[in-house]
Amino acid sequence: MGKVRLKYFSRIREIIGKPSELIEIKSKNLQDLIEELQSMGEQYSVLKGENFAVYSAVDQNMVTDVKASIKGATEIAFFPPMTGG
Amino acid sequence: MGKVRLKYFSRIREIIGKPSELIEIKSKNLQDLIEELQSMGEQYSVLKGENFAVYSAVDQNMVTDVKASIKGATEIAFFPPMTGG
Amino acid sequence: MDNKIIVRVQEPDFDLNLEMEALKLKTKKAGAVVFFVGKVRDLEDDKLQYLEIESFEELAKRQIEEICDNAANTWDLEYILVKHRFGRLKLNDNIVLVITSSKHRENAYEASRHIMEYLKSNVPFWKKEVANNTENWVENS
Amino acid sequence: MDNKIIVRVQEPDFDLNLEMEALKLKTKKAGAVVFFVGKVRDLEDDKLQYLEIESFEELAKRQIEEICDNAANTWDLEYILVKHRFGRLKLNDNIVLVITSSKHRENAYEASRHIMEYLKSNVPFWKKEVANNTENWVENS
Repeated sequence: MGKVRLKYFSRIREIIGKPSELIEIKSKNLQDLIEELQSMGEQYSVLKGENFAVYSAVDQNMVTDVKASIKGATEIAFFPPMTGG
Repeated sequence: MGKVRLKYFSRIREIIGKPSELIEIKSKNLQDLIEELQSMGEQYSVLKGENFAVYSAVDQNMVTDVKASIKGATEIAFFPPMTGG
Repeated sequence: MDNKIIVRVQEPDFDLNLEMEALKLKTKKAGAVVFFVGKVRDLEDDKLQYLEIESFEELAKRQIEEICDNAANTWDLEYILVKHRFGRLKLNDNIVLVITSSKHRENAYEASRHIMEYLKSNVPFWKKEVANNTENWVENS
Repeated sequence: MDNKIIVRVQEPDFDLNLEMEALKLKTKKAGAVVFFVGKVRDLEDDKLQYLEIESFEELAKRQIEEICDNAANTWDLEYILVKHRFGRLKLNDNIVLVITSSKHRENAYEASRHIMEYLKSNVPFWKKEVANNTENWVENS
């Protein structure tokens, strides 16, 4: 895999402490990626979704299957439950 | 009974040919009044409601019981089905 | 009648922005505002020349106030406004405005539908469509 | 996407009168127009200082377009517009505008409710209420 732009929104952005970062990743799906990010710091454990649901969008498409491939993705976003309207 | 202001709206106004008139009436309820008005001309037969429903309001209150007293009324209105909104 | 209820039977048009401003002055608790606007629409086949709306003004106002009171007692609403026009209107002109506002949007939607339902057949207005120089009193739909 | 559908994710406010004018230029067949406006409401106990709305703009626009397409396929509609704001908003400021227009009012009402329902939990916006100098991310209601 190559470099991917990770984006964080709302409470996740606040916990991770930045709105986005460009990093080199090895993982082939979201589940592995969330595991991989743990090594970068304790704050990334928010992505496991233990305190509140975490949603993901790969290249601006919502993804619900954490085992779906992220091969070739250029942007992966993580965010908490949405509260629009 | 004394003088009563009769009001006609929409199709009924067009058929009777005037928007209102002040007349002396003898009838004690709407049913009798509609009967009484027949003597004033053929056009008043529209009030019998044979072609379309005729609604009435006595002193600006809708009245559905044609046998209810109209004693003391100062205004009686007749109109076809309403089409607001 | 409740002072959060405003009812007008009028010839002039209404202004949506001004109505929104007036509503905001009256309530800060409501997050949901539903505006229903009924406007003059074109006929299927003919070309509408104009729509003439006749009203029995005093009774119409009274009947609308009654349905608004009823809605206020049925749903948790912060504001109710109904303005219904009469007179000669042309294509796309506004006919009626119903505003309902509530903390939770369901109440505003339901009250709006209820008021419109009632307006269609229980309030003394009559519409006449004039097209191709023929006149046609609108039947209830 | 259908040219009767307009979606904007934006910081500036919207103008109800201008939106109505734009709609009237697009459709002469619709008699019913439903506007839903969501605005910033005051809190129950606290005094709201401001509401901060964060958005994932590109995805939000895409998600709203999808629900509008879906509504257009489900109900007979002449016009659909959604404008959702982000940024810092104060009490009574407008947040979202949904306009649906149809020949028969039931379609406009139902589509409006459907779009709002979806907006609440499927479109990437997040609201943070700031009051008494404490911050609170709004939970879904």
